[in-house]
Amino acid sequence: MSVELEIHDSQGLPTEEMTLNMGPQHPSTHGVLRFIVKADGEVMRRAIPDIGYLHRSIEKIAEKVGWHGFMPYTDRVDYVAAMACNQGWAMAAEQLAGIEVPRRGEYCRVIAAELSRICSHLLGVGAMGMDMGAITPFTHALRERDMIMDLLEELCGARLTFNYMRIGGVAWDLPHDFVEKVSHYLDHLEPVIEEFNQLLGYNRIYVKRFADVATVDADMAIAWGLVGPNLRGSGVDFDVRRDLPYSVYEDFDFDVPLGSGEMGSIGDCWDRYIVRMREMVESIRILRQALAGIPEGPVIAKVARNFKPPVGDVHVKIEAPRGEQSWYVSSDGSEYPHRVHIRTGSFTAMGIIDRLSRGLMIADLVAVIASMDIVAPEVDR
Amino acid sequence: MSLINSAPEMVLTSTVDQVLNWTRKSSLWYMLFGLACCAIEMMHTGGPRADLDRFGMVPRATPRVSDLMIIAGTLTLKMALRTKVLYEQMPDPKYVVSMGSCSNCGGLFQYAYSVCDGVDKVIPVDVYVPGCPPRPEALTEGLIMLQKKIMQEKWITRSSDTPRLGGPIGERT
Amino acid sequence: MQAFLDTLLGDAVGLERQLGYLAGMVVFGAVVVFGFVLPFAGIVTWAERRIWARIQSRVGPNRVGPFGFLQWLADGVKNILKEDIIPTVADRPLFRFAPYVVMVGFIAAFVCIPFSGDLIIADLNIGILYVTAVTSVVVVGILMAGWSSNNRWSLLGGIRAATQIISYEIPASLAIFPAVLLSGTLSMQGIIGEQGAAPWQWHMFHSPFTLLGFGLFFTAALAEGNRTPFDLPEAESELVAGFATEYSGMRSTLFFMAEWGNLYVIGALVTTLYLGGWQVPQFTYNPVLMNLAQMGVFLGKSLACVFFMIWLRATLPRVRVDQLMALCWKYMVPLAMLSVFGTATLMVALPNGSHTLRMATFAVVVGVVIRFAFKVRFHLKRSRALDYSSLSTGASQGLSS
Amino acid sequence: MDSTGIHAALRGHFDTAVGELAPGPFEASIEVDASAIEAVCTFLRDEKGLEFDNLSNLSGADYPELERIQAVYSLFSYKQRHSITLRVNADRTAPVIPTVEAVWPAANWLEREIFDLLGVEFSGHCDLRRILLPEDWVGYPLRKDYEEQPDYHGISTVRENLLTMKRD
Repeated sequence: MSVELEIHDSQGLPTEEMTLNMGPQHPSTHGVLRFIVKADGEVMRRAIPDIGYLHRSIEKIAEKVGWHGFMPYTDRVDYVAAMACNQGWAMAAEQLAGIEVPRRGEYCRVIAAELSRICSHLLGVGAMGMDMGAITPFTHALRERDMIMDLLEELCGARLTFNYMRIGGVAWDLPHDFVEKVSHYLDHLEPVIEEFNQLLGYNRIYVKRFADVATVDADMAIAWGLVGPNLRGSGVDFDVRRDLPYSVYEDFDFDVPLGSGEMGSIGDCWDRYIVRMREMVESIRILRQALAGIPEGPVIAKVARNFKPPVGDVHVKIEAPRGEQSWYVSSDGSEYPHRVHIRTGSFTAMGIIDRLSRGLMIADLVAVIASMDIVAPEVDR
Repeated sequence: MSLINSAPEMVLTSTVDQVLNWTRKSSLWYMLFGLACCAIEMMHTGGPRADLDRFGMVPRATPRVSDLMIIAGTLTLKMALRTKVLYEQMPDPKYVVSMGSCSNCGGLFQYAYSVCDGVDKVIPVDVYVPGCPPRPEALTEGLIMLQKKIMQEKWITRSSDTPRLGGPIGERT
Repeated sequence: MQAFLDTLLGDAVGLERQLGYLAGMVVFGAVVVFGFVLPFAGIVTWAERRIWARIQSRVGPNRVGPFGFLQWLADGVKNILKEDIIPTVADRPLFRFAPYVVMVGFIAAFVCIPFSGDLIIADLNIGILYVTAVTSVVVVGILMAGWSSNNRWSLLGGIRAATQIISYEIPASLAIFPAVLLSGTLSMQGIIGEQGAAPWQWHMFHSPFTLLGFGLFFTAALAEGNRTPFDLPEAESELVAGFATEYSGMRSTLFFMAEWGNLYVIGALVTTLYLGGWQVPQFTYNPVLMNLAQMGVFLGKSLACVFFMIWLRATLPRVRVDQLMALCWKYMVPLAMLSVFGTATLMVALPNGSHTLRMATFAVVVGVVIRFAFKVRFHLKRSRALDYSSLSTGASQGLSS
Repeated sequence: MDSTGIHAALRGHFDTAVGELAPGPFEASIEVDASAIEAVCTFLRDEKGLEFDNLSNLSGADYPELERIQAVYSLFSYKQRHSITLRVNADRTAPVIPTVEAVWPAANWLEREIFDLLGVEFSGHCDLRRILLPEDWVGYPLRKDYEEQPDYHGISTVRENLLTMKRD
């Protein structure tokens, strides 16, 4: 942690290093993240992340509230895409107890999770624009998100923290007309995504800001444990939904968009942006298939109210919007989990920022944070 | 400032008070203080559908020019100390809206070891907005309530309450 | 102005006449500053918020006064009455003084900004030079603010502002030259007088070189006014609020006013130099009517520029600091040189100008604008075709209406 | 490669430092001696056919009745698309496990998290500080016998029962 105090510029003149404190309340730190930036003028020497300003001890609470009772807390693990966390917890408990979820329940989960993914990516790319100084894409993203939230609200009664899934299935079946409404919305969304790309993604200034910035190559991304869109932005062809299929994702036909270095080099910020945009399109494809193929039947399996899974532990991986969430759940056979650990996408993405930030400009740090789509509660839990 | 709460109550002075309150109420600039889940709903409240800008409320990045701090989300102990500093950096008159159960009382997380249950343990609060997270409509209503509260304030005329600058508004009954 | 005062003063001579001039200018100056400049800066913030809101599919301020028009008044009064915090670690004299320096730099520019054929506080014969000179004072104020706040974000903002404004002075000044060359004078009224009322008589369409000069001047002026995409000194997402981070109450209001008021200065300069200023066809010989018409035209053109800047701000992301410098030194300065020398060469080759060239340039610009308008119309139509409220027919219908 | 193959390869190379293969509901796990974990991980990463290039999760759990703290390494290979779980037990009173930071840089933060919440010291770690909790926090919250401090910098962490609180 020792950083030399006196540094020399190219002419050998001594310059003083400037320590900037960015956050925890800074407009672009997406919640409460803090960076201690060691800068030489506009150029950063390091940006040391300091996290934990939103550490809400969710993992400890899990040990107190029981298996069913933990579900609302999973919403708060990643409030931008709560459905994925719901699903992770439900799947972990189901695998421990060996519960088979009814197929309609799985379809409901997929529909909810994919809507949630679109919702999350919209906020992510909107925030990318806002951090670059373009505010309009952000409000347009909020407009679209509001509509998805309406749909999800009809589904489960909450706009943000859904608490929709249960161990063994989902809480409620799809409401009346839901399928039509979602397909109507998807029709609306497809051109909007295109518009987003025109307004933001292929905007020349935006490309200049994002291309060739903070390039992460494939090996580095894997070694540092980047996941999800960040990993795919580096060109690693891996998607948990396709490669380690869970739920009913095997039934669907979808592509995994990869970063191709279209505007700069593979794995730069722009690649991470465009992967998210294209993932939304793929989510729309999955949603259309799921809506068309949803079977009849019950949505939830019979699970004891006094749920006590056998002793053991599981690792469950799901593809959350911010990348693979790895749930480690250990049961000691009682009605309370023994240990829950959630390794989230943002956590590892945050870990790499110190490494990436060296030699970038201060304005680029904002771009890196935005392009990694870091959400504070997922880092801190 | 000896002017504050010193003048007798007459038509002129109360009108001045009314005008001052009106300007404060119509231009509540809130600080971007999103902490957790409620931050997203706060953004949505500032977004296209609820649009706080209608009431003249715009987000500000620095506490120095903001009048209102919307505590949106869970306040952890680590953050609580910072919150106090930020609150002290705001110039008077300043108001605090506690948004969501977590900042009202700890909410879902009151039994967590690292969460400060209730932002009023750290700074005074004017309006509490319940909900987990509150919908944009709820936040808007809370802010309208704050506006009503501001309209009742007395600045120049003598007031039986404690002087405005003497104590935070949250402590008045 | 002088001619206008002459009619008022009648046959006074000597000292009385000079005093009359002075009084007239002071009165008019005060009217301009308090009746136009300061409210205008406020009203632009209201307009910007309304326009932004529309672009962002929101509503914008609409609770105070008609269409929320009094928003700027509420903001202003509230800010002036707010507590004025000076950080204990700040350099107090500099910290207090900085906003006034910025304000002086911005208000002093109005001395030379015309409103109509007769209404100008003082038509200096070095007009445009004077404006460029006094607007640079703003840099000093910003640097003072950034330095004295004793906050690293402020310092970064201040230094960014200084580098940016000083660098962009060069392409901006160079891009003024074509208009000055064509007019043969530095006086603002003189420059406008050389242009005509019809669009193709404007300096902007004189030749492709002046068109280039217009574009460069506008861009450089944006950068000098710290406007998006060059709003790095107060980049909200990077530097919190840049050089104004530590300012509260009235002092921050002064910064705000200078920034938004500067929009008008930019618009007025662009209008004067390239967009034909207050030129209207001679439709009447009544000087009052004529002046009013000229004022309307000038304000209209300037406000169109202001609208364009607001539009840009709502649309574009901002550039990075090294890209900003590269844009200035690698592209804009050489292009500005080209514009100056091109115009000069053309003036030597065709002393009376070429009507064909003018019309061709005009046609090209009109063509580009029409094409752009079609594109915008296409997007507008498509965005309207999808009805926002018909989407969720269920529980949330009350919300989306 | 399936878990038995991985286990066989490890056994062949490390002998008794590697425990038996325990089948699990999701993936099989292998118990590894704390002292050997870094060598095992390096072997798993570098050996042809294994190539575990990713540490996908590092969790820890407290077992007070067994007097131990267990670190659970979940490894994944993007090249081979297989996974394995390693378990390392440490003494509960003074848990020390060698760091695997040199093997996968991702371990840096994951180990800091375990240190912060469970108090496991990862020997050789370059920057072993608290990560989620403040530097001056007392105790390791995810241990089963953790007791909260009554206040933190003057902010009380004791909460009244809101239901029985009287209005005044």
